[in-house]
Amino acid sequence: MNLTNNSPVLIPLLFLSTGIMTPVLAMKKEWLARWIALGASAASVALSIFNLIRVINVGKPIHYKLGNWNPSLGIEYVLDHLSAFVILVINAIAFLVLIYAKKSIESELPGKEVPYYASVLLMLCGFNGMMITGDLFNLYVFLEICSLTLYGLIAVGEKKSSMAAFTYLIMGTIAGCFYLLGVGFLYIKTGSLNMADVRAILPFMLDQPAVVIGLCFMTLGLGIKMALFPLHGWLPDAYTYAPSVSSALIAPTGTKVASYVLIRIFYFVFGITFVSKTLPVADIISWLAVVGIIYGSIMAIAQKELKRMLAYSTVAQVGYIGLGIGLANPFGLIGAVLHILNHAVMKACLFLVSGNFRLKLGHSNIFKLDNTIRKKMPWTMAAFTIAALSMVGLPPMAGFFSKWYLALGTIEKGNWLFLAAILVSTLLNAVYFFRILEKVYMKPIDSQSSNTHEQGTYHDHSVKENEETVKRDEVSPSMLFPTLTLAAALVVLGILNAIIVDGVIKYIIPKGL
Amino acid sequence: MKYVNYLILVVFAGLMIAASDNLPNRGDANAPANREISPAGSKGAAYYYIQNSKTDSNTDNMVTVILADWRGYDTLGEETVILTAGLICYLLLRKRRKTDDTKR
Amino acid sequence: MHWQLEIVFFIVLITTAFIALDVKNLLVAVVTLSVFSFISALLYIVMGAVDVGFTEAVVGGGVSGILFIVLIFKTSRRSSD
Amino acid sequence: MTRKDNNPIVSLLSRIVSPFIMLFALYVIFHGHYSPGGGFQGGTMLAAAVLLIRLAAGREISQLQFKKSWGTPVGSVGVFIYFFTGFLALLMGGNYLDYSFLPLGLEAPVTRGWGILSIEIGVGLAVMGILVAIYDDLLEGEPND
Amino acid sequence: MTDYIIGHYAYWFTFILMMIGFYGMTMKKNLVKKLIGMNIFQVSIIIFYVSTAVKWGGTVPVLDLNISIADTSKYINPLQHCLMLTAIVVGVATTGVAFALSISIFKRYKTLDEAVLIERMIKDNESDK
Amino acid sequence: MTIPETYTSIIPLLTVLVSLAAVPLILLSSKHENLREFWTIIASFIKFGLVVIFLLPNALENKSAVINIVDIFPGVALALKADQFGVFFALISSGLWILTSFYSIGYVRGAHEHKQTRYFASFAICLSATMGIAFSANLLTFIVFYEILTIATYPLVIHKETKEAIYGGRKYLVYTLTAGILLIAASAWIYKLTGTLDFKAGGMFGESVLTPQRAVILFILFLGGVGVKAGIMPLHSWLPTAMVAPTPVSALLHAVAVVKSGVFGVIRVVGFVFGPAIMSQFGLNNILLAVAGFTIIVASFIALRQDNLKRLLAYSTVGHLSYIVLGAALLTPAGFTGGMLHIAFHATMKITLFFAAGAIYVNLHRENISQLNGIGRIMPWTMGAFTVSAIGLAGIPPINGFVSKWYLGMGAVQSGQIIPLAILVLSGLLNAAYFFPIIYTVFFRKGEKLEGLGEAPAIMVVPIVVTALLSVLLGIYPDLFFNFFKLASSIAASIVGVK
Repeated sequence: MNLTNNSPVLIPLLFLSTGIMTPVLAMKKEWLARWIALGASAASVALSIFNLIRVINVGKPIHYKLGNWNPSLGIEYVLDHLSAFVILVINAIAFLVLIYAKKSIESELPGKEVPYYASVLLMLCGFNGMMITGDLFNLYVFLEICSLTLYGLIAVGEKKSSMAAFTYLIMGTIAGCFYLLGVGFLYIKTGSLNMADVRAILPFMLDQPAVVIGLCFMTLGLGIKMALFPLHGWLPDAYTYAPSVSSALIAPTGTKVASYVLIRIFYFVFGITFVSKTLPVADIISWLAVVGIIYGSIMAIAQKELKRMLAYSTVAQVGYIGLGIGLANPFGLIGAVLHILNHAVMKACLFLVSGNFRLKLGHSNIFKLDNTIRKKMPWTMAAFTIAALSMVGLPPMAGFFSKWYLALGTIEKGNWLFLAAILVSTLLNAVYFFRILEKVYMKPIDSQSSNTHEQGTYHDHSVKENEETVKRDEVSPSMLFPTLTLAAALVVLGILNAIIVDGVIKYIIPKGL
Repeated sequence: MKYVNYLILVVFAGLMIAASDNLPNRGDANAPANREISPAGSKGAAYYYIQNSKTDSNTDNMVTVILADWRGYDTLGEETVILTAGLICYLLLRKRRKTDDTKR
Repeated sequence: MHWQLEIVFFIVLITTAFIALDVKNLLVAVVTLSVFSFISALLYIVMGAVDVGFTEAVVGGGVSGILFIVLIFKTSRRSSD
Repeated sequence: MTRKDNNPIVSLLSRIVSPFIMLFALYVIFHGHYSPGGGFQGGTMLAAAVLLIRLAAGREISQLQFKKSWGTPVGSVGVFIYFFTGFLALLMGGNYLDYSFLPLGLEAPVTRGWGILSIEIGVGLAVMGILVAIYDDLLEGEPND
Repeated sequence: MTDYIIGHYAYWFTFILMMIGFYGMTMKKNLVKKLIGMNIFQVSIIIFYVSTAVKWGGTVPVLDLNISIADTSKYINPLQHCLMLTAIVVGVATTGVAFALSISIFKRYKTLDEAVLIERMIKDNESDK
Repeated sequence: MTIPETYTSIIPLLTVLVSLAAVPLILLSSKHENLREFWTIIASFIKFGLVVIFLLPNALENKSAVINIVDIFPGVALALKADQFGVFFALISSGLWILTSFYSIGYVRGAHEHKQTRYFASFAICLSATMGIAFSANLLTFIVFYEILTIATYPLVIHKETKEAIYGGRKYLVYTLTAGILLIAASAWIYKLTGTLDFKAGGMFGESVLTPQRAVILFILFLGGVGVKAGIMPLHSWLPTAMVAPTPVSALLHAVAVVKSGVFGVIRVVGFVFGPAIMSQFGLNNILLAVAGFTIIVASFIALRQDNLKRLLAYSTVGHLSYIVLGAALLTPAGFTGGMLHIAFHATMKITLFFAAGAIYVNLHRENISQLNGIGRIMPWTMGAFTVSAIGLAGIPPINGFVSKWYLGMGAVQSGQIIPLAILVLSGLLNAAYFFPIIYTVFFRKGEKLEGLGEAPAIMVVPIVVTALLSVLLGIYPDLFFNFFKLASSIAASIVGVK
């Protein structure tokens, strides 16, 4: 067995084997499930790093033939800069969230650890399979694996979660079927299912309605999966009512993987001329994304539940990615890929914070937050602050730089409306995050008498006593560690983004862009 | 609103039927999917499958060979899908153990 | 292969699909759906997809139907539309 | 399903029919190389045979044939057989799922044929186990909190 | 013209069937009906794939010693069949999960009718306040 | 004019990091007040020392210390460059930080402010960001520190946590964040047009890639970006609202950090992004002149009608900031010199005034001018300093305000425009018109309820007197400290000289 040669296939297999065996191995010893999941996840991170380094060293895509059949006959795995990078992002985030999961699952889902962890592992298997595969139909299969697990992981939440999951299931099935239909059209026209092969054949049949329809269907399907603006209907409910760990796992990863697949389909299957010249699919995507950015931000302002707010903000942020994809120029693409990374980290951090709230306060209602939390959970709030600033897009946090690339992309494209949308959404983001920061870091306004500000020594004694009686009640280190790691990562990623762009993302830009 | 939905459906179906005009005739043995060599020079998968099921895998049923060997990984995924469905039902519906059982 | 047969099956399929979606009694709907699945299995076989037809007959007419009936048994039998 | 008063005729008939269905299912699995059919169809029929008893004989008695708690493990083992067949090839130095590397000592096409049989058995087991498990879980309903 | 119709009518029927399924999925209020629509949708996609695999005069894709494999037009394209086997399984799995979800919904809200469900969920929201 | 040289040095980075390093120390020693404030003071001295000892001599010889910290964008590094202008600004802000630190310690203790740790920590971050702004070598670095400054000032603005404070904070955020995004848009566009973001004396547009339309839009974007912090008239309204902050914060906002980084930005944009040539080619200087002139006059008139002392000072600040903008808009060496001198001189004067206002507030809890009758007799030192600065702001010799105004006037003459000159004269009169009544009230009206009250604590009075003394000395001999004048004229020459 040659580890180097087989490394592309090992990550999905790792998750697959552990996922299928967890129900058997952990049948009698339930605590084992968590350790299996953690071990598999840690190993996957190591393997992802290994893969990324290998890709960077080799410098060109690594093809792995499953069953040793040549690509147009069998299925192949393609490990290039893009897939290796996104795989590392997703696995690392999942690993951190899994470290976090223990207490949260124990309190929210007692007695369901075994199937829960098994589902999580299978979900990760699905994600990794989707990201690394070079075959259109194989992608569908793995898409369905992770969709099914997502329905389940969402549905174990609070009372309304099952309905949210059902809605998601209906939408998700439509998405899957549309994707399948698109693949069908493509297969009939080209006679191949391999992405690279299709890419090679398609220039012989530009402008054919069937191919265009195929592209439309695939885009629609993936648009639903990534919650692109008018197709985002399932997302807010699903993310709100899911258990904390599920939201923290799904929100950073689910939509990102779908966006990744959209990038693949657009740039590596259809090619840029097809997507932006033959039919303005890219333009349509970017327009929708812009509307989504504004809509998501405004809806986020209107929410009173933290998780729901974050869910709508996800809609907006997915809009950024969609915009970057739709711009169809190098800066836009870099921005999109960088935002996949940044948004994954930010959202994971924020959802973990909301999970901390749920565990310690029993709710995550924005209007019930007050300045006692700052004393109770100072570290959690520090993480929240950093993530919020990053979401707003303030330098030197990571969020700024993806916006910067996107802004460059829009200018390159010459569309001022897009630029304005990106910038306005910054302000809207600021509105909904500073609202919370104000609540947490300041005295409640209602408790002040109207004339206290007249004097220098106005201390409101009741408030002060209240603040002093509040005991430190931070979550356990196993939960704090991932939260803070993600928050710190935001600063580090922001400062080091050029290294990431220069080292990895620059190479993903396909020729002719 | 309801009529708009119906309208969308009809338009949708109409579009697809219009697009189907561009699809090759059914049953055409020379359709792109049945070619030996694609325009880009790669092997046509279906053509190869039909000819080589016996020589490659000593099996008569081509579908079985595709399912289990040439595109075996899809089938592994498919099995995983159904296992996932089982697990989700387990996760959602099966009775929880008593809490003092888990704390052992 | 036998396109006349196919057309007949298609028409039956569309009819059963309509009925399955239209009846208010869910049990009837599910039974109609089983018929739908079975006819579609026949259609696959007519089109030469023997394996697919076999699977669809086993799954759609068998297991899927049983599961549907379990669902209705566990929930309610009436539908408002 | 959950009925207690079994009709003896139904019960008897189903008990007679069920083994035959199983036999046919096994035939379908093992004969998948030469005729339509294979692991999935066979597995579904195996499940159907088990479900027939479940339907006819009621919950308690049917446990004697196939225990409720077996479903998921059998499914897991089934998928694992598939996974392991591929993985064995990888361990022996080939690519994943390259059955010709299986340590059978036969020439490549024949080895592949055996590999296919192995995974068909896995698929059959998996599908049977899971479908039965889904049925059981659905019938159980959501637990009370 | 006849060739064209014979070559395309299956697509038309399929698309109509697909729209029926889509209609059931999106516009029916009862959840079970939605699932029935989902099944129809999936079946129609399978029909689409299978109907594209057809070759006039071809036989089923099982090796027959009387028919030479040198001429591939004698055998129906087996690839779509294989894909659709997978799709059927995926469909069953999805349906299974959907059933579990429906049972869970019914347990919580005692109804499977979407309008009533939404009503009860809103009532829940108000009682939370 | 000597050719600018560069050398690599870590000193600019250190100056930024010194106060940043103080932040964790301040946070950790939150329980021990003296230790905490010790950190603040030590950091401020180290910072000032670094600037004076290491950077100033080289800057005088027109050598710039450069350091590339890390690439934050392919081809664009997070880079610091201590050129003459940067050193000039850094000198002012770090020098005044020392005074402000001493003063704030007295103030917050005197006023028993809450959350003092947060206050000092934010203060330190602010200064760090200001240093970064002063030394940023390119637009992206500039934006980074600009936004950090925005965020770090926010806790200071809302420090009191009253309704007004929160409202003021929100307004502040909306304005500055909007400015930030305009700046981002403008920079992105610049990058698209020129392929670089590095500041360059005389403008970064090599071959002219601008069309008149583009130039105007781009300039307006930039003006919106830096103009908000510089308090240019339609964008100034956050400034008076932010007056609810504690007085040292107001001093910081107005004299040291925030608005001065705004006008610093304006000069950077005019001199180092567009350059005089392009400015005059597309008539952009006229836009700037109009805006600045309008702001000077209107702000002075509004100031006339204020009763709240701090609000009056705020509007006075708005007006005086536009002096600097006006100086830049003249595009003449004397104009730039005057503008830059005014950055320094206005800082010394305005900081005195705010300190005095703060001292009055801490001592007497009075904020309105009408309540100040006769307090000059009980607080002679404070009000004496106040008077000196007020006279200076009106442009009367021998206070330093006269010097900068003189150069502005000369610049106007050089450019051959009459209107700027008229504006300067008129605004001088208006300044006198709103300051002299206060002086009269304070010294010659009879006060009430002043028995038993004395001068403010010494730790507050000393900085006031020191800054006032500085103003006088600088007025008599502008090159007294650190060759301010020489630096300013050298910078002006480098901007205007390089075509």
